[in-house]
Amino acid sequence: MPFLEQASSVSQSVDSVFLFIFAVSVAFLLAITFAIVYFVIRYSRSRNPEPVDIEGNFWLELVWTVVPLGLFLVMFTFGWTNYRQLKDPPRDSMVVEVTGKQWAWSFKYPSGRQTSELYVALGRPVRLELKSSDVIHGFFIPAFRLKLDVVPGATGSLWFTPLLLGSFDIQCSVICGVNHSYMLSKVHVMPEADFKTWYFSRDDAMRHKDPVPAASPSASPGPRPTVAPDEPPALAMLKRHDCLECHSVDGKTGVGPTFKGLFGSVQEFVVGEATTKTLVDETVLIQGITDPGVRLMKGYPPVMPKRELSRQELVAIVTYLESLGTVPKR
Amino acid sequence: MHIVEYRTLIVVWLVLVGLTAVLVAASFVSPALAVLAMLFITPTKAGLVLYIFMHLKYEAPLFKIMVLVALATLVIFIGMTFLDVAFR
Amino acid sequence: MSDPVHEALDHRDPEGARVGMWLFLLTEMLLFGGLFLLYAVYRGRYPHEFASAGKELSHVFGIANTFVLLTSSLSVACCLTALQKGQKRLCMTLLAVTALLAVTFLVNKWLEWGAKIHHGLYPGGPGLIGRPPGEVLFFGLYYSTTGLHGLHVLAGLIVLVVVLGLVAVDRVTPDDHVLLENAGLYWHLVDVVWIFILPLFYLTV
Amino acid sequence: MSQHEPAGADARSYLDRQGAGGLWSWIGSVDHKRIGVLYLTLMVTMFWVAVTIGILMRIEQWTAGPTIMQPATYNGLFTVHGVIMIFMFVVPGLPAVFGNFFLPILIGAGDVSFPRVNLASWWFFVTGALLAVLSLFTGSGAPDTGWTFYAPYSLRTGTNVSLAVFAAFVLGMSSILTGINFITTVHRLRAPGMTWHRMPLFVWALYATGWIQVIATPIIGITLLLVIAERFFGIGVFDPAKGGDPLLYQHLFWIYSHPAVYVMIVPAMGAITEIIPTFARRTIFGYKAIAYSSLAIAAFGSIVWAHHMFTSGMGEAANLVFSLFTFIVAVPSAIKVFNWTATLYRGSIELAPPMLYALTFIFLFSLGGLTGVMQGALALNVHLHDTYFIVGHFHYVMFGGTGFAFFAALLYWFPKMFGRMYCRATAVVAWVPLFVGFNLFYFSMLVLGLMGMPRRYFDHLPQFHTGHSVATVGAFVLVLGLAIFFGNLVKALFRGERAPADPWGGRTLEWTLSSPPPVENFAAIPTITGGPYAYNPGRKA
Repeated sequence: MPFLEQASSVSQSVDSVFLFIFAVSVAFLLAITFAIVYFVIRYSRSRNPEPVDIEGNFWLELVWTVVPLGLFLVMFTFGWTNYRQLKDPPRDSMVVEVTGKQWAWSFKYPSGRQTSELYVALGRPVRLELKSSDVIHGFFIPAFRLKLDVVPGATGSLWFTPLLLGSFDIQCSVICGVNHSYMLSKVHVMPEADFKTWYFSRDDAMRHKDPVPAASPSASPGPRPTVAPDEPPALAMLKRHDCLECHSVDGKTGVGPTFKGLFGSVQEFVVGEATTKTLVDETVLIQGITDPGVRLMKGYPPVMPKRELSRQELVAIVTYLESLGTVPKR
Repeated sequence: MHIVEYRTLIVVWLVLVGLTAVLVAASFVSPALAVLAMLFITPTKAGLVLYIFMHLKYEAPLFKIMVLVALATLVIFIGMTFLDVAFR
Repeated sequence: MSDPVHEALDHRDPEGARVGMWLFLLTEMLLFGGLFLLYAVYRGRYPHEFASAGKELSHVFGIANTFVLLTSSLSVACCLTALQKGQKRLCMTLLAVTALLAVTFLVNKWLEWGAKIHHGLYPGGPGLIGRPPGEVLFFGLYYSTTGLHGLHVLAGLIVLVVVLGLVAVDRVTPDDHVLLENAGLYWHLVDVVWIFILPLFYLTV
Repeated sequence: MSQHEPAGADARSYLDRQGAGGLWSWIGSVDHKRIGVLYLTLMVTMFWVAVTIGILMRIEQWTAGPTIMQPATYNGLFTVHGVIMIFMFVVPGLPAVFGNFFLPILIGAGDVSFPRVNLASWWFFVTGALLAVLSLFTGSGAPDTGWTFYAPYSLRTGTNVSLAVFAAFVLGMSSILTGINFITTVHRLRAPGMTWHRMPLFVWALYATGWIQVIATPIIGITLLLVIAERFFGIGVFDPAKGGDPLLYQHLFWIYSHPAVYVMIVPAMGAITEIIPTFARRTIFGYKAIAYSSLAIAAFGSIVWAHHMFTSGMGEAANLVFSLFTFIVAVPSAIKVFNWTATLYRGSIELAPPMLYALTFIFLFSLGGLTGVMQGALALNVHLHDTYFIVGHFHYVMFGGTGFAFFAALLYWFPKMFGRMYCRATAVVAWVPLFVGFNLFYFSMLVLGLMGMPRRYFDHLPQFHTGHSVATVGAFVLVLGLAIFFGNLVKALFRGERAPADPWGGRTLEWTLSSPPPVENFAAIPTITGGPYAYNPGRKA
């Protein structure tokens, strides 16, 4: 594949199919283009004023039916056999549960540890079990040539063996809402020893630190918020439920309204067809989280997904929002 | 223009009502019988309506081919969907 | 319409008109075919839930409505025969009977849906909360399929009444009866669809 | 072919004032030619709306991060761009415009079988177009699901999906009515002597297309109705929260939408098949192979739909079978490409504008087809699916294919339709930016896709930046070409020279009529005595 490293065991199977079909295609396209250009010049009206009617040629037509058919069947077989390899994970694979939700990935390891980026050991097969908690997402690691849709209500399975050290992009490939293009993550491939150290460390600082220097030039440009280690518990909840993907706590406008000064302010809401002014209190906030379709703040797109939060979480969040103070109205 | 006699139509109607009775009766006897009845009696009933009531029997072959093409396509659509659903 | 040259074509070719009508009916079959596809898949996935939910539908309504539609099919088939034989009054009576049977069907359907809705058995309704997914789907499909079929009955009823009027004013005659024929074809198709609905929903085992 | 003089030189042209004249004599006309022109007008308008949206998206991708809009706007734009381009330009493009105008003429008929249904179908089209545009500005924002409306996102989003889906449903009805009309017309209204094997190949293509429209469109009809029912009543059939299966939505959607791709491309191939023999001055190579390959594409094209779902987690049996069929359906398309090329052999070729665009079609369509073949291979599909490679591929097929065929057909038949000749040099000048811009634009997309750029992304990672910039430059060059192309035709409508009856030396029936054709088409229905592309009078019929 041009401009893209072969970072996993899968990459090669995919790329060999690509190269084969690509070669055949280029040959075909060149032949057709050459024939067309040659005929147009050779049999131009000035050179060849008297055309010859040829209605067809059975054998020629048979040949150019059967030969492509044969080539296509070879391509099909090649594609199928290499595809089958992607579906049989080795028994000793490490199983990681992947959950996609609007708009973030989370990874859960056998030890119960959870991360927002994927950490794997070089040369060690990994099997991913993919689930979605809302709509369809697509789990895509271009450098690994891996992709599978993550369908709610079903569990998908992928496996690979990482072959290159470094960090590689993970992207969502199925449109899943307003921040679809920011549903990004990374897979970090570490030497086995480093991975073990990371995996068995109970150190929180280690967990958030990137254990390998970024080998790939790409960095996630998304508006992923960073939160200090001594964050209040409610802020951690907002982060965990991905609220801060769209809302800010510092007054910046995002996809949704900022939380700063929201509590206690009077805002314009669209309810059905009508627009009303409402005081944002506990009831309004809780309904806004649990059933966002009912009341839409004016000037913002109707993209907020429903969130299932416990009563305690809701109360904690509302209290926290109240503590954010008031700011000037929009 | 072919005229279908009242007699024919009434006989077909009687058969349709009779087949419905059998179908309903079968569904009360046993599940297996009910499925069997559904698989055979229902298409027969639909066929009778198409063939006699809707005059397909008296139309040119084109009409029969058209209906066949559409129904075959529907069967293929359903069948090929099961390639996924049944082996997922 | 501004152009008699082109409009005249509509009436020149009764066989062509029937070809067009049949093609339209094929699209209707495939429209319902999509629903039957969904039915087949979900019944395969949730056989027990479909069976238990199917028991809650009223056999009496289903079978009665089958009888109503089969009879209406007979009457509309007969009214074409009547017109072809030049029995205009009989043809009109039979058309009126067919229309009445269509109304009967719709009233039955109304009562049946009403009873179900009264018990909270509708999508999102209180009677379906907490039920297993298969039963919810069964009712979802039941309402979509019979609802769409009901709309077709309503459309057919309107067509029948219009054709009745056209027969009355001699716009549809023994020599030029393709409109009646096509209206009949449409009505029969409504019947054919119901023939499949009966065992799939009311007699599910 | 009957060789009578250009008929009706003194007869009233279909463009002349009719009845009371005015707008009503157009929007209430049941004349297939006027309906064809009505379709052309509306479709070109919608095309430009969608082109404008496309350019806005390219400007947005000029830099990473927000450039001129926010993500919600961008998601609305690519959805509406898709809906308009697919349902209002490429699907009805050739059948509704050139099919309506030329199908009856090509088979020697006075009109289609059901002229009033034909007009109704145009009105459905207008209604659908209005509803689609309305869905942008009403409710709570433009639909943001992509033109595929995949469940369950389309069920959950608060945007105006219901109205957009209903618009697509109405456009589907328009398409069905056109299909019914064309099939009936071909069966019932062929002129005496016009046997199946004497029909021009464009007619064969329209006939095959008609069947796809009739058989496949109702499936999307019911699917879209169910999405609406799901959004209003929550019936659950596609909603995983209620036990429904979102993949069934995809099946039903593609059962229509894959064959719809052939609704888009088969008539385009048909038009190309008309143009090439005319400018090569010889009969088509392999008439029957081309005719039957249209039917084969229609049939096989209907059973490959799930190749849009190879990465959806579908069952492996389906992956195997659908991949196999996908490769088989590529064969009839390949046959057509070989036949067109062979038709040039020993011809007497004039590289007039329509021919130039037609030959460009072969190149771009082949490239599009070959990139499609790559996706048919399962292993490779895993990497390519849902990336810019797909976007590039279908723009090569739909725009490079259908779009360029539409342009070629427009250049070919414009003098016949409007009785005016455009500037041939300008048409060639327009070709340069069109061809260069097109390849700059969409080839960049292919490369971006190989690099792993996912589609429907508001923002892009830094490694994709160069590719996006090149694509944006290409897009601007392409639009320049489009402006020259359409400007030339609009100018010709008012200032063009009078066109003769047969400016290209065509041999099919439309060239026996005056330009523009008379209201009744033929003074007397012709009797056909030979095949459609007879350049050598001595050869057997």
